[in-house]
Amino acid sequence: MGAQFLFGGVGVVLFVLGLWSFLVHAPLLRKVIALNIMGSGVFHVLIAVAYRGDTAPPDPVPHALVLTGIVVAVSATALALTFGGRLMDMDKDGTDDA
Amino acid sequence: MNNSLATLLPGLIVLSSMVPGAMIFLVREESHLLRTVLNLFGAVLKLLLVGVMVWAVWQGNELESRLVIAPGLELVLHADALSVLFATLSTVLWLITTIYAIGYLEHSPNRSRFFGFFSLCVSATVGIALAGNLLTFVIFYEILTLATYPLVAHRGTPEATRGAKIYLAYTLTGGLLLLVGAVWLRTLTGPVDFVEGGVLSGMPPELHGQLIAIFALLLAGLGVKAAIVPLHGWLPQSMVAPAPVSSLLHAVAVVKAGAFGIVRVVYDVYGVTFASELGLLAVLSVLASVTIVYGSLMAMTQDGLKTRLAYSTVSQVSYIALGASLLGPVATIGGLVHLVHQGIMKITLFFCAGNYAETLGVHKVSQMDGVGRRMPWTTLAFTVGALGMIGIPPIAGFVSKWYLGLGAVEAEQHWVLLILAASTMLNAGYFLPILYRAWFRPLPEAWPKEHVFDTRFETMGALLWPPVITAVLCLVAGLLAAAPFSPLEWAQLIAKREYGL
Amino acid sequence: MTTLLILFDVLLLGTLLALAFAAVLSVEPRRAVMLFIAFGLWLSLVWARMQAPDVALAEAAIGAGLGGALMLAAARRAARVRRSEANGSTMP
Amino acid sequence: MTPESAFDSAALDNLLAAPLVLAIMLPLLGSALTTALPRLAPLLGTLIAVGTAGAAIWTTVAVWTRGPIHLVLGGWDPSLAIALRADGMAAALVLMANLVGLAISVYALGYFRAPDRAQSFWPLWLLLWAALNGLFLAGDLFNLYVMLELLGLAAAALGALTGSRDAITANLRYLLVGLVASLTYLFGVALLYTAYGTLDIGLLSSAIAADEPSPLDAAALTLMVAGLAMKSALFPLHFWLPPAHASAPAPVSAALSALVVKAAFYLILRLWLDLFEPILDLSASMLLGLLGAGAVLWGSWQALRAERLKLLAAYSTVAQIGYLFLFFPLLAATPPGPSRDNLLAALLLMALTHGFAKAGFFMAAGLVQTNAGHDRIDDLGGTAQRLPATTFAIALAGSALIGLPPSGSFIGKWLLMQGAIETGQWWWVVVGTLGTLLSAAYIFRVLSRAFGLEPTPIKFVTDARAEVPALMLSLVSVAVLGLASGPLWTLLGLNASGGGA
Amino acid sequence: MTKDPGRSGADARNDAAAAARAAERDRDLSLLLAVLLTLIGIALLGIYWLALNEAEGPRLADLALGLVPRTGVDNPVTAVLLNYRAYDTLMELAVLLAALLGIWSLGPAPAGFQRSGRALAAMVSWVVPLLILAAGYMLWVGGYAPGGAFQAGALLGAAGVIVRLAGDPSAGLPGEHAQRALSVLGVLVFALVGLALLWLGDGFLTYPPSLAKWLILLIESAATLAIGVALAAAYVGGRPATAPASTLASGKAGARTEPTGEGN
Repeated sequence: MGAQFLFGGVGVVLFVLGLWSFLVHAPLLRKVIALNIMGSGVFHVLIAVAYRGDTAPPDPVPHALVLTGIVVAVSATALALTFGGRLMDMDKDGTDDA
Repeated sequence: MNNSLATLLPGLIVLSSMVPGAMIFLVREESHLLRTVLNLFGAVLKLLLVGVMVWAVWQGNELESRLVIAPGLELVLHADALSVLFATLSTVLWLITTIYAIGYLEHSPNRSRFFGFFSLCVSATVGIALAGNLLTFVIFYEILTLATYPLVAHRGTPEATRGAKIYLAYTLTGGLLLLVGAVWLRTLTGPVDFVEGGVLSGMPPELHGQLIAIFALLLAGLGVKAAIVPLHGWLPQSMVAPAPVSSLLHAVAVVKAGAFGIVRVVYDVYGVTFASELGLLAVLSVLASVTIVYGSLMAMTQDGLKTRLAYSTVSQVSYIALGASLLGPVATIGGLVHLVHQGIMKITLFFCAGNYAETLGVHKVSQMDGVGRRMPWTTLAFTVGALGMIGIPPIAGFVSKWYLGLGAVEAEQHWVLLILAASTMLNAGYFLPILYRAWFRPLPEAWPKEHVFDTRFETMGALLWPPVITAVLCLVAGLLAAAPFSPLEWAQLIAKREYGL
Repeated sequence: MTTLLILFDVLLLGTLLALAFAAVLSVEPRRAVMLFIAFGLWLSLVWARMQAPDVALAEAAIGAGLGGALMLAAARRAARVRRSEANGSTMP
Repeated sequence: MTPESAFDSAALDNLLAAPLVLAIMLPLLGSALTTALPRLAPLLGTLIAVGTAGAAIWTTVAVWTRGPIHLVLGGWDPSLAIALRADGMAAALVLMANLVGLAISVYALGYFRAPDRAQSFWPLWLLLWAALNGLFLAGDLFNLYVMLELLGLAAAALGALTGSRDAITANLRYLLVGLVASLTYLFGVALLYTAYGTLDIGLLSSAIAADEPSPLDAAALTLMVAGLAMKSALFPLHFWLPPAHASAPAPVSAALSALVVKAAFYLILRLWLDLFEPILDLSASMLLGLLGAGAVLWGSWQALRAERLKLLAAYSTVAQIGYLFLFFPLLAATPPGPSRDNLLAALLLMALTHGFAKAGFFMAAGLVQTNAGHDRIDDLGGTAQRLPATTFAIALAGSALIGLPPSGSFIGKWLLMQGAIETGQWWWVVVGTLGTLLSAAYIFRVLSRAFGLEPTPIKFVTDARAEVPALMLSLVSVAVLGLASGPLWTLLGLNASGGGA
Repeated sequence: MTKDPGRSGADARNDAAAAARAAERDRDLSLLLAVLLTLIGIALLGIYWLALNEAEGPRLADLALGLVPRTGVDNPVTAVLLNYRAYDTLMELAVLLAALLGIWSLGPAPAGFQRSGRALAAMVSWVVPLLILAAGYMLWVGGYAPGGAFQAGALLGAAGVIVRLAGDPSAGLPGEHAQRALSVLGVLVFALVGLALLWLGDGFLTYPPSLAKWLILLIESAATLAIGVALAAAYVGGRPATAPASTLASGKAGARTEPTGEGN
């Protein structure tokens, strides 16, 4: 359990760090990175919970959840960055595509 | 009486104008005939159904439609003597006003919208009349507000929208106070139906404080529509509406809905004896008296014919509240009979005002010199209504004042006689000059905006007959006050039931 | 043995946190993304250590790999826009 | 349930499972098909919309006749597998969401005339729909996370469909806020899994109830509710909503405001009632209530100040969501029994009414916008008068938003006030009253534009495909939900005896 | 963003001062938030400790591991993903589809694509086939060892990224129709298998044990393709343009895009 706490604790730190960065940094890319780190924190906690020492096989359920979460995170990242790219193009052209 | 008819009739009476009303919205603007047919069909059907209801209630039948909205919340339409009084008044006057409105609005825009809301309005008024509990009353009271708003704003001029906005601000706030009061009362008592003689007299004394507060909320909510000072501000403002609207709604539907609500709360929720014990009647009688005098005084100062009539309404409607606030059956009779009498007299006056405006372009008292010679029939009807308002026998208004005076004596509230006397003087003060101008001053060289109709009468038939008919009704109600089914007889029936005599 | 292992774990996690902080704190977009990719790859290492090889693979390929590639493209674009603004020209 | 034991009742299980599964899978398949065959998107989309609504009605009927349905997918142990479940509350919301969804689909046929936009709209809209049904029917905390993300991504993509700068900016913010929110929620889920070793809501509920209340439960609750509150735009986390909802295309705004926000609220309610009821005290509920009160007042005030019709509608959503949160402290203070049942039903009634009304409102607003070329309230005069059916839809939906009778929210507010007075928390009555007045002010600010001197419209309905769905939804919110709310109690399986005191 | 050249130096100085003040405010805010969030973090750590203490048990591990032989696969994670919690995975594919559709709804891919050097182009010729091969292996191996549809799909996607970096703006993806069809393949096959099982009486997504292995493989293959295409298409960042250029991609977009044979 010590290991679980050690690993999971890092997840908590990552979550809080990501949240802080999301709140204080304005540029989209930094927000997206912050979100991904926040997500990694949660995933890390789940992986830590699944970990049952080096001898016992780990709990596969959290692993599957994290796998799902990773795909969701990359989907959201792609969409957010595309939105941002579109805005950047509009800035560059100084036009509104409406 | 057939049982299923007994449970359906009140609902049908409300729907008989609501369904044609909803259909009128869909009628194309130029389909004049279809719209007229729908209007008159609804009005006549409703009149027939109300006729059946009057007969049934006279026989002592119980008519009640119930719709369960949710557990413990029921829409109840119940026909008792009091509701029949108000429902009949509204239905009869609606038929007459519909004819008047068809003539009045013949070439104006947005008629489908107008008549649609007009029908909804009457449905709501009849719903108020038939409401069997406070929830139902609140629902129809608010629908009435919503349905009248487009009528007041109908002309679309800036003044019209402004008047409508003021109307709405007053009535919605009032409706909300009424709602809070009704909900609060419900938490104390559970679901309460209106019962003749009241239902609250058995409440434990420690709740009396709350009951007084609730009464204040209910009175504030109802007082707005009943135009009790200082909640009357909307009424003169909303005189921008077309004449038929002013006639039916501000002489009959809206203000009477408030007054009727006060009567309901005093008699059928609190019970008049219990209300008197709580000291509520004293407050009400003072408020009513102040309103009577204030409205008359304000009417004296108005030059606009319709605003003068509006302040007269402020004053006259409070006679009903005054009647309700005096303990004793005679005062009750006076108040209730005035509900009808004031309605037919005031609608006559508003019809006439509309005729002057539509035919001659006359909007102000100062422009009325000689109108009696140009429009004798209209002015005759106006004279009957005005004299009735002053209380000259044998016109209907005299009967109301007579019973109110007797009731005051019975209740040993002699100061009320002073109020009645003062009010009569003031009424004479603002109506007699009009009559003098109309009949005895010379004709002007030209009317402000004369409109010559292709008819042998002084104005279009649809405009002329309604005031003449209602004026005749004023005379009949006064002359035949003792006949069966007269308003007075009916008010006596109600009073008997309310006091359990 | 265990002490050593714990020391190893602490080192592993310490590096992870350091990478995360560095990624979050760098202002320059491309540098931030590079650090994030490094963080992702390191994370997959940690997860592999925690007996989660499936997830580690996915994180390396999807989280760090494709996510990083997307961010890198965005960073490059941001840098180009900034450059073009600095030059006063609209076209790169 | 092991596969063996499930075998004998498999046929029945499948029949029960079918409507739930279809309600989620049909729109999902539809999304795939419309993506693959973009030219046929409107046709396929409409067919799928009808089918999905059919599955939703089937679900509701199944719950109505058989009671709550609980379904473990895959035939595995319930703690391992994902469950779908439909009880009365879920069924009611599914029914509302799918009827509204159907209306939005019909409306969208007319709205997105350019094939380009239609091809983008349909697959995303069907995905959103699948996510909504999935959320309402989910019985697993992690599955809810996936659904939330699906909902968030699809909603943001739909919101940005106009491609305008404002829309993309607002929806990018919405997307990011949504991601933070769902990650926060997921953190709470991770904590619960750590402590209780399951993700199934039913199993977790009994596990939490069995244990002593611990700070862990409180922390998980806080995280999950905070995330969902962000998604449901609870004041002061509402900042993202008005620009996002106001800049989206009208059918999307309708879906976002009426359904998406509601789904997040529904989850809070579920967590509150199903999972954390045993550990909650009044103070937590009071906090939600206070935030709700803030939302009611601030949202209504901002709506009153809004210059554009769609922004007004968006702020009104903030306010209306606030009303729903006012119920939490009342539920917490009311012991189980008819009073609490009434509160629960009233809460749902308000949510349903808002769903129908706000969708109708946004659809009508979209018509006004396309017709006028803008939606600045002050310059809408002619347009509002030119489109009577649309204006009527706004009026009906508006009176449901204000809470005027006979709308469903009137009954909801009545019961809310009743609950507030019964539990002695009278201050919510003040909040409700002020909110009602403010909402009346902002609705009638719009409606007063419909009365002007512009030419009279010839017909009531000008564009049936777009106007009829809006009108139908508004009509349901006013007439059906307000006058026949009783079945909701039955559907919720509540004790139908009712009664307040 | 653009500076007005006509503005005076005083304005600029004021702006600079205002910006400095704003930056200071931002710093204060960020510090405040840092303190606040540190406290929250410490609290969460405590809570996490509590949660670990509350249940030291195996949670779902033993149950999940014990039932693996009945799932049709040997890798427990794949068993969870495609059998116990297959519904989640289906919805996750839907999330990916939603992101892709959102990207497509904003119009064709933006400009700014740059052809890379010759070295990378040379690399493509042997890296990409290798990646595709690896993806196939990963898909197959997922049945009993680490790997599976997501990892395999990611490798395919990565191959697309590399192709695009090497000079093909469409990342080696097929034409619009095929792209649309492939990207929904995962959801389509998954959902149809689930519904077919419901229709046949097994229950939604309830595989009969005898068929489980093959059904899962079928679903995983479809999902791999879909994930690969979706990820590569997401990297391209815009709707696949149908040739000839659609009406939307008029003048402006056309001017920025290099003339390439889009859609292969």
